[in-house]
Amino acid sequence: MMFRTPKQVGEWVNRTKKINFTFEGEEFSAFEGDTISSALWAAGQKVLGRSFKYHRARGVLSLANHDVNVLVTDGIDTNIRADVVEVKNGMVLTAVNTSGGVKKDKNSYIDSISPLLPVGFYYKAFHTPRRLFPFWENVIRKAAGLGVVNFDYPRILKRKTHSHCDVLVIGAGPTGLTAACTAAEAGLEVTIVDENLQLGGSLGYNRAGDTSVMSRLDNLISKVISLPNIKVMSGSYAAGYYPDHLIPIVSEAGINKVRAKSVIVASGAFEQPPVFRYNDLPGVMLGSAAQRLLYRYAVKPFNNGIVVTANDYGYRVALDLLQAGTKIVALVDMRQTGSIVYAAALAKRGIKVYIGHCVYEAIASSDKSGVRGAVICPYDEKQSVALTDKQFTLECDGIAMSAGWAPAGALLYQAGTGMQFDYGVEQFVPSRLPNGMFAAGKVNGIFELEQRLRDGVRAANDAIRHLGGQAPQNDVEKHVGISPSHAYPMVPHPKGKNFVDFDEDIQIKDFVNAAKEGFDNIELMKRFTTVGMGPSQGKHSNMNAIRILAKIRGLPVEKIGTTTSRPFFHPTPIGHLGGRGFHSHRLTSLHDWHQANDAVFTDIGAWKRAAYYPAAGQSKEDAIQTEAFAVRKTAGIIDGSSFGKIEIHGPDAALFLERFFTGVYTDQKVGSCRYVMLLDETGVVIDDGIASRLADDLFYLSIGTSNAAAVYREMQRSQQMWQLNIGLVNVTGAFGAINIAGPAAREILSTLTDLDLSYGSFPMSSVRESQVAGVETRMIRVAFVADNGYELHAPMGQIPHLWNALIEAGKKHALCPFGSDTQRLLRLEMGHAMPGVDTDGLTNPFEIGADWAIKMDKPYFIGQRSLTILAKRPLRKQLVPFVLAENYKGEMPMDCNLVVDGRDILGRVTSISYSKYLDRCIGFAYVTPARKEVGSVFQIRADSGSLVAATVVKSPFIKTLKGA
Amino acid sequence: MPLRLLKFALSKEHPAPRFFKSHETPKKSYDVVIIGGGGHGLAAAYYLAKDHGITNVCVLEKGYIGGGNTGRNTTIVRSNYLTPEGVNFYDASVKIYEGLSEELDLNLFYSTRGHFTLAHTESAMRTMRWRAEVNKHVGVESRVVGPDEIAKACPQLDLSCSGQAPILGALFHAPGSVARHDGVAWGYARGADRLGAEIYQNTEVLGIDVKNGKVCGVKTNKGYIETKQVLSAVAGFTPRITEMVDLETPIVIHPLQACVTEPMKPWLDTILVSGSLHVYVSQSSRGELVMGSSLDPYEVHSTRSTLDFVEGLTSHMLDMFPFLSNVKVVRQWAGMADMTPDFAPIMGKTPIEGFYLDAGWGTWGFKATPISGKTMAQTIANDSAPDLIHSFRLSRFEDYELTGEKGAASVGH
Amino acid sequence: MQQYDVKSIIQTSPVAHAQPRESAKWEVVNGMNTAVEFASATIENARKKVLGVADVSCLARYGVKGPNATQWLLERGIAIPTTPNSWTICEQKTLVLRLGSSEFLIEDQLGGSACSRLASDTTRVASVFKVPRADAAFIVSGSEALNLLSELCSLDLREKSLAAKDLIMTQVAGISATLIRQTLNGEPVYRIWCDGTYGPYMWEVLIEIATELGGGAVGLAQYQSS
Amino acid sequence: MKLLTCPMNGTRPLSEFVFGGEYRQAPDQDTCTDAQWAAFVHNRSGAPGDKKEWWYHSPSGTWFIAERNTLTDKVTRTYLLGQNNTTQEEGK
Repeated sequence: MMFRTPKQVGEWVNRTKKINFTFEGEEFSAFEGDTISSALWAAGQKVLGRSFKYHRARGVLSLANHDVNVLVTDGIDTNIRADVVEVKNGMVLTAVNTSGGVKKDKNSYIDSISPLLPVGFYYKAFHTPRRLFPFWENVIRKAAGLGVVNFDYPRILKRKTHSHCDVLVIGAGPTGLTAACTAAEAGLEVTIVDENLQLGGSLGYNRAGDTSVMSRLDNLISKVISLPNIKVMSGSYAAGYYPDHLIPIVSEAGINKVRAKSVIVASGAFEQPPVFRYNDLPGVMLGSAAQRLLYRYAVKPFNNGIVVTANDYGYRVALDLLQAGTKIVALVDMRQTGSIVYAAALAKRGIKVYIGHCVYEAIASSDKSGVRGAVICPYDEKQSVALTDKQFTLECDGIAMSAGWAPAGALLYQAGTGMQFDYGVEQFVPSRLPNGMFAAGKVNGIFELEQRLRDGVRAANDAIRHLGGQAPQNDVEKHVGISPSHAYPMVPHPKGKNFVDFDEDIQIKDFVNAAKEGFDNIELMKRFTTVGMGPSQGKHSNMNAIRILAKIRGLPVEKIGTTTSRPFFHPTPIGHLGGRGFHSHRLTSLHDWHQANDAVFTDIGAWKRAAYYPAAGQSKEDAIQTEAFAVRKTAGIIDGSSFGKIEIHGPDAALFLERFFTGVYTDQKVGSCRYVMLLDETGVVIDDGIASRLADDLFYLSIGTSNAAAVYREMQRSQQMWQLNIGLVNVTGAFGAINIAGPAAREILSTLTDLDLSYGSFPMSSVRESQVAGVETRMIRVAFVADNGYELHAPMGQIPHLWNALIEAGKKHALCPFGSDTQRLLRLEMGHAMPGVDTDGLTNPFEIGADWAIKMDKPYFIGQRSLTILAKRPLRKQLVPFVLAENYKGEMPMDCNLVVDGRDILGRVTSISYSKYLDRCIGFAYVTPARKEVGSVFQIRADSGSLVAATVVKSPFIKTLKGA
Repeated sequence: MPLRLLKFALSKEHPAPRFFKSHETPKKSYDVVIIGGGGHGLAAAYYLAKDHGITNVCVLEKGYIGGGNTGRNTTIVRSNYLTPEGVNFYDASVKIYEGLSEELDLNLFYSTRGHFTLAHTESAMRTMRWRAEVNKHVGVESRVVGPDEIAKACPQLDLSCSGQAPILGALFHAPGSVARHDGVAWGYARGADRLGAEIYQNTEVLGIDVKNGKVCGVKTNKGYIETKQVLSAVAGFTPRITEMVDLETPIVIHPLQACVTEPMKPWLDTILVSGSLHVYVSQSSRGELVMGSSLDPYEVHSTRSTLDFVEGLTSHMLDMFPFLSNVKVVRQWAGMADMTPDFAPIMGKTPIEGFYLDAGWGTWGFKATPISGKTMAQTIANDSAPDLIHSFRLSRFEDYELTGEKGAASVGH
Repeated sequence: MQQYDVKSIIQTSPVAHAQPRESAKWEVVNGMNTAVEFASATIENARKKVLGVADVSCLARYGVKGPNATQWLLERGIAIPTTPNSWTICEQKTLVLRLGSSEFLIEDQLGGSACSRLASDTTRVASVFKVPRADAAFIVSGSEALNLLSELCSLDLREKSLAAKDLIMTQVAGISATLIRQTLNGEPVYRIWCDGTYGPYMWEVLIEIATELGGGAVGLAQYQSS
Repeated sequence: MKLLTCPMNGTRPLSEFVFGGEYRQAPDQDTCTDAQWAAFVHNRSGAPGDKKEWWYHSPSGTWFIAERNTLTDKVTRTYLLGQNNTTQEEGK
């Protein structure tokens, strides 16, 4: 630990807990609390990673979660951010995106051929000749990308919770802490969030060599902790802003979605690098990074350093470095006038200050793994050029750089805050905040500590008043004096490699050249150069890019504008965002029975339905044929509990149905059932079902499973508009249904009920209410799957009893349970077209031959007017029942195979199946109206391309083919 | 390294010229005014010049070129639609795309990856077969494949989808591709510019003059432009333009969202779509997973992001790829989609003479960029729409002759 | 014909499918086969303090809605919560939930009799519509109850926001549910009702999270005594 | 938006609601022309602005009307159809 300093006040490492880990095969030790980067740096390891494009060596840049060139993998996880992720004992780490290790990355040759790779180079080459592109694409894809994904990484469930507060304070620096206290003292419920593990923000490390500020921080923190109505969330970042103050707070444990009544953004500012040649070498780092290394982790950034600054902050950094025992070779101030505040302090320490100078380039050590010096030149601040004729060289092993700040305003932007460029601080500051949003501190353009504290109080007071409380309005005066940010801290260099965006290896000349090619709008420039598109999302590069573009175009910065800020503030794991993943499902009360009887289930909407019950070793096709055959020969029973079931009560119930559906119901007799068909206003078939009249003022409607919720919803909406004297009760979940059908159905049923089941007394299409096996049951006689079929509707909880009684009673009749797939075949044999299967999103009733179900001589029903229009138009297609040849043994056509005539598509098959009972292949298909007549022959093209002849027949098939 | 890059290393000055000229104020009149500097509008300008010799054309862009849905989509190009009309149309687009990098001399990274539309239910399988059959009939390479073939193309995919929605099969569409979306706009802009069209950025249309049912001019924030022909190619903003000429259409705007992960080394070589899980995903040449989902469920003219979207999408991504738990989403964004009732575009002439619509691009606009440019150029040049886009005419709604792309979306159960 | 006594028909809790068949103790309560004990009383008590989830689907329920429902219930001696979306207790043993303005869910706690009384009255009255119920119903209690619910419901369910007699119809774990906060035997609990067909799903979700948080399934007996 | 206020149930996240499209008055179907009807069923006023819309609160089954600006996504009031004198401001 050669760079470890003696104990620092407020350090985050625990020196009593030693940790061992390896990086790139070498063993390292660290203290608990170290990040991977701080531990490596403490040990003198400076090359921590390789850059995305040129594979240049990179070290610490920010130590603030945007060192995206220092991504490591532990063999399990990848793209781990070494600058902020705590090192753990036993970790085995390597850098991502190298070929042969971080020190001897074979891909570092790319750096030397960089002139061949100008901005947007990939648009300019590799596409001719076309046939070679796949080769080049492969090369480029392999070179790009960062870490390698581990396909064995486990699915990790993170909790996603919701919480609520009056005031959410983002950022626990001095401003945020003060704001939180003020709001909490007014009785508000406050949540304060900070991505760092410890509170305090810059107050903890920006000390200018004076450690007495730490007592102020301690006091602030004690106060926050003493207030019970402040909830502190450290080690958690506010990932984005979503409407109505919904802010997901991401931590290792998961996501807490905070719904706040107001939000105070006190997120501070990101330090921005000055741009000079080789400002990316390991050992060149932001001033604030040097301070973080020093005070959080007690690691000296370097031994003999140069501080290059374009503001007063660099002086503070120099004082901090001195305090830690780093030798300051020189402080280079790019401004024409040095710091009034700090000049004396540095002079007192004998530090050489070069005013009006710049670092023209950093000089790499022989193996390019670090810095061995810097070329210093006088700097013409007006022209932003180095005067190279007076250059000289200073030796050093590190450079701390400070040039200014960019507001961490992502959430403000996402919330729709109007931002304005303030030349007093050379940064964008909020000018128009959305309702309930407040900004304070550096993000608000307030930099001086006392002012920030006042601004925190001011923002809290604003929030208190916003929430209806009483609080003074204390305006905080804007920043005065020297700007904390430099207007243009760039040093051009003919050889380039003066990096603006470290994520993407973008240099000044890339912007110039992009502009030359016409990409001189900030959004176009972003897209062409990819500035700000890397994992750090422009935190250290967007502001400099804007300044450079402004310079190129000769426009003031505010005319350039900013790119749009999007979530997330930091890249956020898919496992966190996906969370537990709820997959809701509905089960009928017979689910256990189906399981016990080896049903294969199918999902229909949220429902799990038994599709068929294969015997051991039986194929699906066999199982379905067996079940269907049993229904035809004896009897079958199916769980229809997922059907939609709706009661329509009231004197206007029949009238309601007549408006809602296509048929007539006012003259429907009590005890009878009628078909219902629902259209939409354009005349498209939506669903169908059966309406049973239980009383003058009560209908019981049963409809298909998948549309039930939507149909009920539309009924409710229609009733809102029509205001008829009815009541709607959705009993889909409260009632179950069983359909027993087949020649023996009546006999089986008769053993369980007193009701007269004779055909005369209980004819087709009628409904009876009676006890079956002791259960009050609504019995509906329908012919959906067989002529002799009874739907038994009863309370869901009593369905298992009813089912078991039927199964028991059916034993001697070989009663066979059948599933929903079998039902499909049965209804096909019966010649029933099914909405959603035999219709699509544009089918009208005429096309499925449902004219009989449409009663046009009503005053109104949904879709009626459109049908009057459609009726005048020639039919485009017609659904017809068809059969294949007797004993057809060729390739079986499938649903959705096309009906063709040479190059013309005449239609398609919507349902097709072999029927064991009929010993025939039967189906429905759309054909052109010319082919719709019984006896017409058309061609179906099967999957392999073979043509299969089909003949239009009369439906129901069961009558046509069996005369049943 | 290709020799073409050598000149960059050997030149002192950056040797590439501007992609397109920067003009100050528009002229007093143009033969054709194209509203919208996205891929479609720029392509139309390009083909007006190239195919029809019409070069007195200006393209008016409110923001910057390619800044709308051209730069916001997930860059998938395919033609495996449901209706023969749709398949023919998008197939013509794919064919142009395949040679477009060469034609425009700009590498669009047109990368043919193969496209799987996964089916988790029997009803989805039916739809896949329907699409495959229509595709095959029209001569487009699509077929239904089983889980084995999917596993071969994407061994990382959990075919059971974490037990939630087992994959039964897929529609495999070999020509399915991805491309650099920005490049398409830039390439057409450069092409149109070189042939004489003028491109105006930051130029907003404030009104369209119609007299006696004929277009006669366009009001902009940079002055009045006389013209007899106006093309609206502003998907996402179409209702705002049609309102200027009192033209009713079925178009409503819904946001469509997408997101992207950190770059990783290439592993996903195909394009995957799951209708049931509302996911489509491909890996860009930079290494990011580019992911999209279904439309937002309500109308709003905004490109705001929602948390629901990214939560739902990532949850389903994990069902498909459980190992992605710690891969991070970097950015999410949204575009505004022109939605039509039948999920097909609205193209061609309108009741207003000289006002042409290239609209209703919903979620399928990027893939149609070349062919819509070409057919709209043809429509304007001849004042008559070619057969290829007949089914997409605005009057189909009055005629109750909607295009059946919606069928694929609502075939259920 | 085989004779059946409707009273002897034993139902099974709609949640049962998701509950352990072997390890739990099952009893018929109110005619419904119900898991009344999942572990020893000590363990269940410990769970309950942290996070207990109980299946109370077996409680008798009666649903009614319509413009005249309020009047109809009042005539039958049922105390009505005065404002929409609130609840009250009637005759000490009956919960009366007002769902919106004109729909009611009456639930007898063990020993209550209001539901059977109401059910026996089968005359149909204008603008009063019986709503058959087949709810899955749950009690969630313990120090971590809010923590659990914060993962399943986006609303603020803390005491300061969800008033004592408030009833909310919202989504819990993505499905429609009715929720109240109640003090039961001196301890605060949350009551949740959802469609019975979603019962097994809801139970699985509640138990999965409860277990993670140090709680788990608790038998009915821990909450209800007749 | 993300939060919407149901006039019966109060302020809830959008996930509890189903969007029911614009609230529109149908032309008289007995007197309107075919073209007018076709326009009614297919066309929409898609331009941004203040719209009256149908929204449905799923957990309670409540349909109501929201007046919303489709550009800003701000809701000015929500009410049950036919009771638009009882206005409600959208909650925060």
